Amino acid sequence: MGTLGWAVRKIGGALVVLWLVATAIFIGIRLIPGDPAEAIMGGPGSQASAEALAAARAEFGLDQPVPVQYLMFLGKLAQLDFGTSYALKRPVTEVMAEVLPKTITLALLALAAAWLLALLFAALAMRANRFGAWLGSMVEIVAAAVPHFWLGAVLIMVFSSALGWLPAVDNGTGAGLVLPVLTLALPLAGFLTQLMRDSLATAMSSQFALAARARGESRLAVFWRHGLRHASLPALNLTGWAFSSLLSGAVVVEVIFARPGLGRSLLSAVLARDIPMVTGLALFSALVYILVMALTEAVERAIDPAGAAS
Amino acid sequence: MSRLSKILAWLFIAFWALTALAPQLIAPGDPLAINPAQAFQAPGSEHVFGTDESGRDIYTRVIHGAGDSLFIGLAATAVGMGLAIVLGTLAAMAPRWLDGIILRVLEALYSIPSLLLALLIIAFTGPGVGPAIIAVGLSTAPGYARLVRSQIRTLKNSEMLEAATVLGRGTWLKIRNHLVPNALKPLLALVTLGIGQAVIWAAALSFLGLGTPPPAPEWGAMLSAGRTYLHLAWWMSLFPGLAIVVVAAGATLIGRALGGKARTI
Amino acid sequence: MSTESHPSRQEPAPLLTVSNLSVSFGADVAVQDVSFTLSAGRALALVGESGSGKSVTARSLLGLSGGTVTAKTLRICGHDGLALRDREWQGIRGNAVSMILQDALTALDPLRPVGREIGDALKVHGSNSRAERHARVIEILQRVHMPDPELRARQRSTELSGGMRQRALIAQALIGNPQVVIADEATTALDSKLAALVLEQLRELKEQGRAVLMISHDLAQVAHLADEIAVMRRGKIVEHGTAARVLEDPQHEYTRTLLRAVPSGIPRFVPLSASSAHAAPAAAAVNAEDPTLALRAHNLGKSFGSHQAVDSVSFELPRGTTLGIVGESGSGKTTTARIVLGLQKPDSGQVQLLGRDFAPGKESERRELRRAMGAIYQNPLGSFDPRYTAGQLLTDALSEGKSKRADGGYRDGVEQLLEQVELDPALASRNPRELSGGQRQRLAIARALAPKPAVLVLDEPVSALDVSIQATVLDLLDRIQQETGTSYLFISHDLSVIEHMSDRVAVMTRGRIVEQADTAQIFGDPQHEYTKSLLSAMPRLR
Amino acid sequence: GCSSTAGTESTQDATPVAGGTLVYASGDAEPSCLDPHVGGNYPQALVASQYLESLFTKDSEGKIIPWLAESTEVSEDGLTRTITLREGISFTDGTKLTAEAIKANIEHLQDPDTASSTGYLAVGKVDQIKVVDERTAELKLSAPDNALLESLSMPWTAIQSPTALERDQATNCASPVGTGPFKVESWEHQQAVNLVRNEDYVPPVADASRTQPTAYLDGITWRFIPEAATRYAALASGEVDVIDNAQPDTIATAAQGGPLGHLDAPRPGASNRIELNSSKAPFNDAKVREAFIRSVDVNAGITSLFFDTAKRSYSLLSSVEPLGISDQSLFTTDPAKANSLLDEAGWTERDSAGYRSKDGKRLSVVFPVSTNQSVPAEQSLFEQFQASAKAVGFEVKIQLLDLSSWYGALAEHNYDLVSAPYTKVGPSVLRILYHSDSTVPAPSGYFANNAQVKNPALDKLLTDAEQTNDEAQRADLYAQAQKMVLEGYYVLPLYDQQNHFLYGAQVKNMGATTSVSSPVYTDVFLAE
Ligand SMILES: Nc1ncnc2c1ncn2[C@@H]1O[C@H](COP(=O)(O)OP(=O)(O)OP(=O)(O)O)[C@@H](O)[C@H]1O
Ligand SMILES: Nc1ncnc2c1ncn2[C@@H]1O[C@H](COP(=O)(O)OP(=O)(O)OP(=O)(O)O)[C@@H](O)[C@H]1O
Ligand SMILES: [Mg+2]
Ligand SMILES: [Mg+2]
Repeated sequence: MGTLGWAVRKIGGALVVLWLVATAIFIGIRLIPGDPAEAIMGGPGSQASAEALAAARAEFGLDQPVPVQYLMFLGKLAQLDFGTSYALKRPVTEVMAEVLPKTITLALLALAAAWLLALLFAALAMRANRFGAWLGSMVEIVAAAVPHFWLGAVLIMVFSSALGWLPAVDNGTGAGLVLPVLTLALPLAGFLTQLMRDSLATAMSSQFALAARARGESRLAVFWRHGLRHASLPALNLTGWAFSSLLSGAVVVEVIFARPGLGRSLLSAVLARDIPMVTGLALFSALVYILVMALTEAVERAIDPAGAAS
Repeated sequence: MSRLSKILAWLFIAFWALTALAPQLIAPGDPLAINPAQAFQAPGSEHVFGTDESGRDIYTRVIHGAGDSLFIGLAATAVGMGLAIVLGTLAAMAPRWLDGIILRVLEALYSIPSLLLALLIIAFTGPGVGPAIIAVGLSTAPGYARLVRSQIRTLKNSEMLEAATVLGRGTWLKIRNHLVPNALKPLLALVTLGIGQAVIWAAALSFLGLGTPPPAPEWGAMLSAGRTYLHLAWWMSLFPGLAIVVVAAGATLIGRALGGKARTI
Repeated sequence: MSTESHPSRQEPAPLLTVSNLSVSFGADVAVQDVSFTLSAGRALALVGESGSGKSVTARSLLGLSGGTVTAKTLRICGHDGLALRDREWQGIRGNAVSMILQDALTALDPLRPVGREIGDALKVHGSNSRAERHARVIEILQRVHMPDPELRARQRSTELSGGMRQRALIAQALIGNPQVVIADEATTALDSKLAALVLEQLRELKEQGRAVLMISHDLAQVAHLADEIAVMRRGKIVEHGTAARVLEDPQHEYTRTLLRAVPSGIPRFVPLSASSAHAAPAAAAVNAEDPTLALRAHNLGKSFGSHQAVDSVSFELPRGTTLGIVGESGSGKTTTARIVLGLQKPDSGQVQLLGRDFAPGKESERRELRRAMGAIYQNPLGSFDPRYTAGQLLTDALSEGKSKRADGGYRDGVEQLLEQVELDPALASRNPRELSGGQRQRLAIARALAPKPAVLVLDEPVSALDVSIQATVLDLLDRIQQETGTSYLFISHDLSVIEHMSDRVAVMTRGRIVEQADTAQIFGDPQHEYTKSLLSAMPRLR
Repeated sequence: GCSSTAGTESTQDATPVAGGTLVYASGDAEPSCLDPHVGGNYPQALVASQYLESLFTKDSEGKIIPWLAESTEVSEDGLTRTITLREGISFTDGTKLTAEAIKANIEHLQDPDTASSTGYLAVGKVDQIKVVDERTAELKLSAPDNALLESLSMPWTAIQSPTALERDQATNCASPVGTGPFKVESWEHQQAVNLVRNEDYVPPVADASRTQPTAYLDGITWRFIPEAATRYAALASGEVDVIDNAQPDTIATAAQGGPLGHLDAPRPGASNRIELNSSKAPFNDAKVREAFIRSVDVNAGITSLFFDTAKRSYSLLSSVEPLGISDQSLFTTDPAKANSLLDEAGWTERDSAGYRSKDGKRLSVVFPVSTNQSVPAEQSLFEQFQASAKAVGFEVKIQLLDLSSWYGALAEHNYDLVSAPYTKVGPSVLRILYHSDSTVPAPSGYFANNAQVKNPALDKLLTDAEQTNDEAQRADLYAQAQKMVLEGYYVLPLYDQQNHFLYGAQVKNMGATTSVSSPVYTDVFLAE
């Protein structure tokens, strides 16, 4: 399959997925009991004025038959027009332009940190004795089982309040990123290590590793040239999932560490029933996910063009 | 799975089952009984896990909270798994076009991160235990469904099934004797792994104030209350947090022992 | 040590001196008191059944045994192997002594370009530049007759055919210009034409003045290359001598067993293994007079996309006889078998079983007929439900899927089947994973026999087994045919096996049968060019 | 506008040094508009007090004094209020402060497009504004309003540049322009509002003790950190200088010594209280209301949850309101009495869960709680009420809701108990909260009379109290009104509306607040 064909198929698939998400949201809005205009404006509690309701009706074409409404809805989305957040009173795209980079930065840093930690841990586990290996696998499993919201609080307690080493909130120096990134990265690192260790062990005891040793390579060289590559594949394969779980975790982490971002925006949008905002954020996170998936797939294709590992 | 770890696994399951079903056997107190005079007691001989801001015994609450927390986790996994088995089997057995459609739908579900999907659903349904279960269930379904699908597809094309064909087995016999039992085992492992994660996500929703309402002793909700007093009463956060970790890690261990991999959740 | 200088032919200095080498893994002693010497320009073959310690011996010579090594002497190109530290070993490996690993499929990293894998050996030992390394890689690939080396160097091992991989492995072992080359089962997985090519390359090495340590379980493979042969069994060398002496006048009983197990040139129904109970040919047991054909395939055709995998294949299989299908890898043998079994819908053609239409057709219509045809695969494990024990598998087969309770009413039937394939009934409670390769294949045969089929389709049934085990399985198949009159459609890439087992032989290449005749005719007087080329590559003991 | 009011431990030490940016961490939700005219809630007042000033303010004795206004007088009939402005004051956009500004601001508040609620009610009686000359404006009232100056002292009616008000609402929300010691420089949404010193600030009331007329601080970074523990951790580690919505336990820690300073500034207006919806069963029966109030043990909860940082209130009004009366005897906990009251009221049966019931209907009350408005300690207090009310047979269903759903529940009358804060300067808040007019939803949908008190006699008392010119009579009328509400058991007072700030040792001169107890930072400086 050529790269161009692959890209075309990916883009087509992505559009279909986005369309499905949008459709689901459209149906969701219709399913909320009561006046859909009011629902869009945040439900009865929003105390939307009559004018605001009329504006929403016009904007979403609520006086039109449902198929027309649907087409209007899709048409707007296609033009990247997500409307105005009634809660923030700002265009949704503007808010997203603000929060998306922040969350993506956080998630990417956490992803990188998790990878590093996992590699380090997997490499250490290689050298460990039986007890060490057992202990290592316990640590991984426990790490993967720790909820973000708990870990974040504990890290703040220890490193910010008690020791005073790291800031609990961002002060613009980047030091404020350390704790949130760790909070997101540790559980993920636990997951990744579990995966990596298996494949690392398999790779290091494989015939090709023996072959590499037979041609005079040191154990460390074999680890770098072969072990890592094989260990990273299953983890890479999971990167799309990992990224998505990081976006989930970001909701909690952004709340705890008072960071602006997609997760916190979505949470407050959900709390305020801010449907335009919710729609925009959901579609954008789907888009981000699709991009990340395509990216990891591209990397996988580079590492393993023949799909030997799958 | 070694004998010892098998026994440990069963003990673990039995303990939590007992805790969930008959908490008063392990913690005879009333998890809702307040006693303001006893508020913020540190763990000690009287209150092993300490007390919370209303003087409620945290040990009692953690034990009595198991029912709620585990129920949500189990119910969410059941929802996710049920959906996944239907969709995954359908996709695996269906003609290519239908398989394609189901895969797209799954991808659409998958493309929104779990907690965001849960939030999205709650945006439409409002908060509560029911929506939390559906939300967590739905958000885990696509991962399971893909696995079910690939599992059944692999089995469908396996030499094992070919051998059964050559031996003259009919479709029904092949499904009953080989397809279903062989697909089920890894799923069981996965479900076990998944329950741990579902418990965590459900707790996260409670933590965000979108799950179980107070004063029910659900772990996520307890943590949510405890974090306010992190500087005063660390034990309020520690023990419910530990309960979640123990359940999730235990589920992972059992799942792995059953042959599961830590993926697709 | 310069490798460009040609050591004198007259007084070959020993490059390898091993005496009293023992390797143990914990309490298990894998190699015990092995001694030999090997000089430049000579080839020593280590021969023996699976697990006899050949690979472990070889790996010890590189300091990679993985176990505890003790020896009186272990000299490798002038180095004392017992005193070397890991870093010093690294300086020798690939440089003074190199090894072609046993399994070509897995001995190259599937994630890295083959050229890089080969070049790494240079990187370790010299400070060649990238370009220089690349040039050397291409040069060495040309030397091992790799087609289109520039392209292949860029590809990963999964994109290479089995023969190409084997050549890449040889290139990797040669690029460091080693004095000693160890080839561990370098030809086993290859069809005869490729195997001949590889043997030719090993011969070249020997002629260049290197020492070659060749490892195989097949005496026929080594017969024409080795100067000396050492026969190993259970970690010990049981016989050691010049090639001619060992092959012609074997002293040890085990050597004789091994020799007899090579099927080429042994007439039909003559047992290959000593343990086989059945005696000489009851030759005419074949009821050739039976007018109905067991199996008839007419004009089968199947293409995958634009690739014609099977093309107008027709054959007939009389009752009680064996039709052998032989051909190189990818020639369409398996596809033909699958069409015959009704597992793959052909594009054209029909299959008749016992005179009745079998394929193509509706599965429900042929279900009745299915009992008359069984199948045996190369890897039986994949065809067993992993949850079933051996006994349950057989019960399932006997009860037609209605029961898997091993202690139910089918108990006697199960025992009979196990007896029929010469398996200990005690094995019934084992999971097939806990059985050896030969035992698994016997179990597969037992299962196939449960419905008392008229035809068995056997696709490479012994290719995964080493010669001695292969011999016992082939003997079993012979015996069953004689006792039950079952017809065999026997597929293999191994000419000697086909020769021994078949009444008639069909030779396939590129999806077509190019020649079809009685076995004697094919092997004695081949007509088609392709057949001739196949036969000329066939290693022969006798 | 300002003078030190309730600051308990304000630090009047050291010589002020200019410079430095103070980091303020707010636990409130980030306002969607920085102009407190729009909507009008307390978080807006907190931040707006830094860049906007009002016509009047309150002195340390709680007396209303002119601020941007220089003087004011009211006509004999109470229907014309004349306000004269000070000279030499300009808005930060350069516009001069003139009488036009008063007209523009009050009209802005009254414009439905502004969607003001708090400020809108405060100037509800102003019919017309007449600009007499550059510095003088005349407000024509529809009825006498002796609370008008109190109303005009609040940040929600603060004076903004008329030029700036002409911009569209979104722009004005992002950068309101006032006369305050700071001005809005930028707003990084979800993160911080950046305030910088107004270099041309002219203090309306000169203070001789100051070394410079402008603020000492270069600016304030106004951050939003909703997590209480994180906020406190940030303060403790010195990342932020001041936090609001401090948790009771951390306040107690600070009060016991240690480096942190504490500013307790209870809000004026209503006390923090639970209102009982008297418009429907079961609380349409005064006996049931009393039974509920007698059943819950408020004091024990306050002691344990608030660590002595909150004092029990038995009044409808804040302790800073001089006209508030309280009656402890009405609110003593007495489960026995509660039980007998319920028996009398006919809730005699008990169902399997132990709750009382009548005609098969359970004695069940719904209590929507806004998580934005009730701090965790208060939520815990409510949980304790739930537990102690259960003992006498009440089932209290607490619903933790976000603000929007909470408003929704109220709008749909889907509540029996509710705790809704209301801040307003002066006792006239009583009219807003208990006049029957307030049971009718405003155009915005909100009604302030959550107890649903509909009593013509009370209505008359409240109207008269607002129109009299006689201070003594005013006090008497308000006392009668309060008594009426208290004795009707419509309300369970808890404590003052808590307004606690903690600040690091480096923060000096904290203490000055506006009339609604929001701190101002004109005098505050950061010690090295
Ligand atoms: N790393 C190891 N750890 C433990 N046992 C080992 C190890 N490597 C080999 N053995 C054991 O040593 C014995 C000899 O193995 P070896 O691989 O040398 O056999 P072989 O003669 O090469 O067989 P084959 O023909 O199947 O390659 C076997 O019983 C094997 O199980
Ligand atoms: N399902 C399939 N889809 C596409 N191509 C196939 C498929 N099955 C077989 N082929 C191709 O058809 C050709 C014949 O394959 P087949 O497996 O019959 O060869 P074979 O003679 O059995 O080879 P071997 O000795 O390696 O088993 C090969 O080129 C193979 O790649
Ligand atoms: Mg070997
Ligand atoms: Mg084949």
